[in-house]
Amino acid sequence: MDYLTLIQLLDSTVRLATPLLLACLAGLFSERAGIFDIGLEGKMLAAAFFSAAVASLTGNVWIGLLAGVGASLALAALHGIASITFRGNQLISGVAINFLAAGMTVLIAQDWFRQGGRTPSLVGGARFEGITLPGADAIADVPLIGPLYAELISGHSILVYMAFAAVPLTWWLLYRTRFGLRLRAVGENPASVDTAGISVVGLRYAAVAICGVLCGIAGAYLSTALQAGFVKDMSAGRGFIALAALIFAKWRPWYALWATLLFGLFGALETRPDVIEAMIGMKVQGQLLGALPYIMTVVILAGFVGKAIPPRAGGEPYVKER
Amino acid sequence: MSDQTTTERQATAASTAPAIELKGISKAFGPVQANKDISIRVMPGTIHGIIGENGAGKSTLMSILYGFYKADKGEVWINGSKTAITDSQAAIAAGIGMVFQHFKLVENFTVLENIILGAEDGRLLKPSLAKARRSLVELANDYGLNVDPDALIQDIGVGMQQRVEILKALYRQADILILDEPTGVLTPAEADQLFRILDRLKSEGKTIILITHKLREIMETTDTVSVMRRGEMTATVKTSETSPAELAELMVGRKVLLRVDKVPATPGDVVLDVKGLRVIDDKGVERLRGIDLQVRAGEVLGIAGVAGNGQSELLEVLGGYADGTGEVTLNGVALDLTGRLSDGQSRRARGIAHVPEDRQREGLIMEYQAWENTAFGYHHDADYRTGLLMNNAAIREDTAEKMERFDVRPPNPKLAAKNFSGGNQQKIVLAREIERNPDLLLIGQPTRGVDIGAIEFIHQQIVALRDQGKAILLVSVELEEILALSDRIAVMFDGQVMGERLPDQTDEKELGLLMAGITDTGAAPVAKGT
Amino acid sequence: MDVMPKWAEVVLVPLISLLLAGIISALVVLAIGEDPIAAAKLMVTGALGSTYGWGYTLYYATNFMFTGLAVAIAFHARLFNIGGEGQAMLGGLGVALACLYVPWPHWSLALIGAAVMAGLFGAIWAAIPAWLQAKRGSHIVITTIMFNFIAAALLNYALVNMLRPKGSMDPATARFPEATNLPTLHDLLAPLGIEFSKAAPANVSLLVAIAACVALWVLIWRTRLGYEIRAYGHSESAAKYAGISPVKITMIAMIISGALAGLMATNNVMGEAERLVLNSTEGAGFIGIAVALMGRSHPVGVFIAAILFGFLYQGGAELALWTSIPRELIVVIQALVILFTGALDNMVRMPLEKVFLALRNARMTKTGGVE
Amino acid sequence: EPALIFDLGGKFDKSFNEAAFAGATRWAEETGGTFRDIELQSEAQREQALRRFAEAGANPIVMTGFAFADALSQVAPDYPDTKFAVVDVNWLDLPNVRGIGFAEHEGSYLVGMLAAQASKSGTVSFIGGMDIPLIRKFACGFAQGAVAANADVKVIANMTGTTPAAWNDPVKGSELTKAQISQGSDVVFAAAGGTGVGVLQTAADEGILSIGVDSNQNHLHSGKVLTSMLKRVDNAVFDAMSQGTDLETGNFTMTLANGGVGYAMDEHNKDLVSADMQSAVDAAAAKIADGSLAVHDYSSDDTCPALSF
Ligand SMILES: Nc1ncnc2c1ncn2[C@@H]1O[C@H](COP(=O)(O)OP(=O)(O)OP(=O)(O)O)[C@@H](O)[C@H]1O
Ligand SMILES: Nc1ncnc2c1ncn2[C@@H]1O[C@H](COP(=O)(O)OP(=O)(O)OP(=O)(O)O)[C@@H](O)[C@H]1O
Ligand SMILES: [Mg+2]
Ligand SMILES: [Mg+2]
Repeated sequence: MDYLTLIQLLDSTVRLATPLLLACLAGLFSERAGIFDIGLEGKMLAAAFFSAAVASLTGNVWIGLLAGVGASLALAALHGIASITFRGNQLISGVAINFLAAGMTVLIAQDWFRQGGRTPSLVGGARFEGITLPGADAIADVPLIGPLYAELISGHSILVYMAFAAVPLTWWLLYRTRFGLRLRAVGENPASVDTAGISVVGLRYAAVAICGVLCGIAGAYLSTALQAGFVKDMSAGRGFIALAALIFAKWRPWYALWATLLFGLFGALETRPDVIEAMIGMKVQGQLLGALPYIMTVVILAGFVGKAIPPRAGGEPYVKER
Repeated sequence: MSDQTTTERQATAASTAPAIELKGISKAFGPVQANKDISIRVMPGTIHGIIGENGAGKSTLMSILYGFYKADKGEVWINGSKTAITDSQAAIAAGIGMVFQHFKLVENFTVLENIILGAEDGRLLKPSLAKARRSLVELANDYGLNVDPDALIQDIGVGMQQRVEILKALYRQADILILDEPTGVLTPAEADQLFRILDRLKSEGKTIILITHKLREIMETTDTVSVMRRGEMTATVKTSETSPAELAELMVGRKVLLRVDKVPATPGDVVLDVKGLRVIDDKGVERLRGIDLQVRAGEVLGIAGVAGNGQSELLEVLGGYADGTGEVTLNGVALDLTGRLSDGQSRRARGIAHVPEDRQREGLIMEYQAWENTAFGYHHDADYRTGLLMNNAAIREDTAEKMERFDVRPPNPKLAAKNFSGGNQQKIVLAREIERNPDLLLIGQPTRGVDIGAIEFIHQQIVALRDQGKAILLVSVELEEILALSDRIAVMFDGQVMGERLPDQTDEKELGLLMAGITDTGAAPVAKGT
Repeated sequence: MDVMPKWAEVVLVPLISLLLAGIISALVVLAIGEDPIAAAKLMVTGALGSTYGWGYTLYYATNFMFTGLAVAIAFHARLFNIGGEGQAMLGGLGVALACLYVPWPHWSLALIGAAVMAGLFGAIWAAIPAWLQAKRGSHIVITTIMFNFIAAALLNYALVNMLRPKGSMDPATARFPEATNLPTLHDLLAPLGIEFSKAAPANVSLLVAIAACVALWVLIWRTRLGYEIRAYGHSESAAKYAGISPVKITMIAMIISGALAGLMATNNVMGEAERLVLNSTEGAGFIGIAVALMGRSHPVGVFIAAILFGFLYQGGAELALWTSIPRELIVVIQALVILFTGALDNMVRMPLEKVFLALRNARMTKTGGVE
Repeated sequence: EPALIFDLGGKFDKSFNEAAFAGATRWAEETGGTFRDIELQSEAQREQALRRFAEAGANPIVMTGFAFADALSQVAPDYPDTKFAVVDVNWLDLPNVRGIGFAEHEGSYLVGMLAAQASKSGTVSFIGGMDIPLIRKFACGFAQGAVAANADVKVIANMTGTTPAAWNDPVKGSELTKAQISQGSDVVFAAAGGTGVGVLQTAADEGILSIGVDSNQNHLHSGKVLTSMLKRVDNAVFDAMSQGTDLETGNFTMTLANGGVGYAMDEHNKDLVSADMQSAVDAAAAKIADGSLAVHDYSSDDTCPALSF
């Protein structure tokens, strides 16, 4: 594999990892606060639709992004009402949200655009374009660093940089601020937070809301940055992969980065059977190639990752009086 | 009432106002009336005890005072002014601190993090942590409350955890400290230290409310004491004007025998013979470092020791759910310590019954009904099964009988275990383990958190079993209990047996030294076999 | 002590929740410019108004019973098996191999043979994640998700490269021989003099599914194994104390779970399609999660929830057939049903409990009794 | 009243279901007639929809997709008075069924030639949706055409996935396109339903040429879509509906010769296809039509001379 191929692979890795990373961090906030969320997929999908739809209607992608985040927040609020206020089953609520998003996006898309559940293609300002970082063009021809900087680091959309910046930010928020301390505590032992006189409900809603915002950005990234419009079911299971990455990452921000990058790399490799063939020296069956990322995940999980201990209060509603 | 009158009142009544006055507190949990119209006054600078049977409503009342539960009716007055305790934040602001029966600590946080949680200064943690670290040093100096600020809660013992809870309250500058069954998990030494701290706090003018099942603690430390029964406050008396017997009677509603009556043991053959038993835990730490002991038929061998010195592992390995090495025989036949036959079911088949230390985590399935718990571990026994099925009818019948005999209240086999109070939960476990007619009974902490009426009953059962000729291995951190029940006492320290004593030839002081690893000769303990 | 009488808990709460889901669904229908009452009528008559409708409703319900039970038994051991989809796919492969390569003399024998293969294949597909969980600590939620994808690739390979008849465009096996075709409810009920639609696909595997419900009920609530599974699910530490092996329970629960998911193939592959197609499971494995959750992991609850989902599928098909309402509406209605009956049930329960408590207190003060 | 049943991909799959819908709509507009239609949700509904429409008196009943072959062979004999037309199936032998197959390999061959000619890098590529024989048939025809136009051409082929989700994953389509570009491809042919939306978009963004499928997709990115491989499902449906209850039954194959497949030329791509290119392709088309040039059909023996899967 030559250097440029490697750069291309990593470039693809970054793009594929970005929505996973955002969704994974979203899940991290929610689950660290004790609210399990298998509705990442649905929130992402709803955000993908609403951001593309509103961007297409207004011609402004930033308004689209806001709409996407808003839609995701609305579903997050629903999850909050079900699992925090009414102490419902968090898994059921998540499943329902996934179905709701899958159905509603197409229903509304059909109602608004009559294009079979798609939005019109986004053009110009209705889309996030890649950003060329300063000096990228200038050093593009410098060996080694040139391609690295110009191809791999530069040229992504603003949302990618936001996603990567979200990692240290999440870490800082969780481990260096009062809010983070309380948020982690409420996922481990909500009674400790309650007896300290802090609202368990308030904290959990805050966490769920952050989750909504991040899922919203992830969805908007899919439809307005990676793509130029919404196609039904376009989240294509990424919410579940993000969830897997979250467990893989043992609910930690930096690990989440590595886990999603790994999944991104698997996805990128899948698009380059020639590289895999060159590496292992034989032709890989198409179907095996498709299954490879999943097989690799299982192997890594079984071989190298120890037991992942979820937040202790995760999944259980906080009930103090019956 | 206007602000002005409040302050006026405060000013005039300052010298005489009670630190806490509860007026007509009522609280129902669904259909259960946990507190009925309760009123109580506690004067500043005193230690006020509250006693009562399991489920009497003590914790509920205190949780209301601390703002954890909301009362249905009633008023709270602090230092002479009516205070709305809307939540714990309000209680903390009013100078109240509470150490709950079940600690409210975050297991994977450090001590320091737990202490500042909810009482941080500003949005960033760094300054808060630094400040807490400084005041922790002060508090440690002032009260002798030493803890490692950077240790994780899950890595420190319950005694330490309790210190953290107390430090939490003091860090928040509590003037009123509520302690709910603080000594249930402490060793005698730790308890003594706790009471010294309480005295110290009292001398500083702080007010303390102490809930406990131990009458001795009430008599030794409190100034006044209230008795609760079935959600009501039945009496409040000056401690100096009452006696343990009277308190016990007030609490249970009948006369209670405060001493264990027993005849001398007549030990028979060796039932359990342990030689060189070693256990290494998941983290690779050697928890048992070569244990030798014997238990004979018809005797109680009491294992004394500070919690965490290997007693739990001893019970676990004998009970069949930890692996060990060494030589253990039961009635002369070797026990499998690691292989296929080293599980709990094989142990039961061999005639070893086990009342575990933690009834809620191990002894019971809290969601299971009483009858299902009665079969727990014995569900493969012939009389509890029909083929592959469970013989539910037989188990239920058997359970009803056992509940009757052990006075489990309510005697309803279909009630889930979690709906029984601690004492009654313990009776369910005991009934199950004793009634299967074992050769050897392993018992850990038989009366932890159990009220006095139930303690009396449980002790009687243990003695009766001994008199039937069973071998009993008793583990307890309550020296009093060990002394009262044992025919021989072995003291464990750091995974080893420090020595054996006879109960009538020793006392708490000598045992206490052994528990600290100090032998007769005064020399530090030498590790055996290393 | 329960505040509400049992009938209120098991009948009233779900009914009111369902009603709420219905009302919101009606609003959605209204919003897309259709008549909700007509739509509801169409769904009910379409799904329940004829033996034909019932035949389809029950056919779908059969699928969901199997996958719902699969998720439920795993839940009892506190294992979240998201892999029903993949296990059902493998079950299909098992059925196809059994039907295509064994010359069965009679459908009854074929059903037994195919069921064994389906269960076996599904069980194997669940056993690997179970083993990885028990021995290596690999989180079962991730591994079962991964195994869904791997199963899809495997099935694709088997159909495209191996089992597809030469020259056929369709990535599907050949039709199974006549002798393996299962009798439909029409065939089964005709001898009893009951007229049942000939066209509907509900077949004898419905009885297998019902038998599985009963068997699972017995297993969970009556057998010693079920007792151990539940005990382990409630408390691992207590299970260890009682000598219940976590490894054993994890393996057994997942094997039963996988086998049940695999058994679904007797309905959709053997009973309906009578050949194995690429997309035979159609997400039934995921619906199974909703069914198990709504049914509170109790076989009776799973049975009822499966029928409810069968009704939604068949009613939705009728709706799509005779109106221009997009099929996604059905997905939305499903979501609302899951949401209200499954996740927001406390919204209904809490006020109801208050009502019952008030009634009870009123009664108590009247009679002056102390409980 | 005729009825139209779409395959699981749904009415608006940007692919052949949508083409079928377009044909039916055209028929309705031109004749003022009405038709019923249904989008299937599950496999079991194939037979159900067929029977329900047949019982309700719909005639003819048109359906799209090879997956109907099995259900139709069960249902058709039960309704001898109803006529059925099925797209992508032409091997059933039933008196009341009109089977319409397409020679996708021929159309793909032509766009393959165009691709190889338009390519400056000498590398062209193919992106399929789900890995099934039909899609391999497209890929194989494409590769043969490319090789025919330029013997040194390099053809890259990728499939999006193995589940139905592969038809609706434009993000992955986009990544596959970028991966192919990095391997040198400068013309990409997508036969991948909704995934193709991502392929065409990315090709346009990255400044390479793309080729649409089934319907004429040249307009999607005017001046950036080289051409589209046409599969006139719309015509097939239009014809079937026009013939009404007198539908001519039997098996038919829509080929280059009878205008069933082809490539699209319009104002959007006229600057992209030079006269030379077009004449070369048209010459090949004529030869294929008269039988002097045979394009290998992958589905005939599951092999492809120009590409390995
Ligand atoms: N959170 C709760 N929800 C519902 N009911 C409760 C709750 N806590 C306590 N109760 C009920 O209130 C009664 C009083 O319980 P409480 O915990 O106050 O007893 P206690 O006196 O502290 O007992 P113990 O000595 O065992 O600690 C109990 O019998 C129980 O039925
Ligand atoms: N959250 C709760 N919901 C319902 N009942 C509760 C709850 N908390 C406590 N109870 C009930 O209150 C009673 C006493 O509870 P509590 O936990 O105070 O005492 P306990 O069980 O004796 O505890 P311990 O054994 O630790 O002393 C029991 O009947 C218990 O079931
Ligand atoms: Mg208490
Ligand atoms: Mg207690």
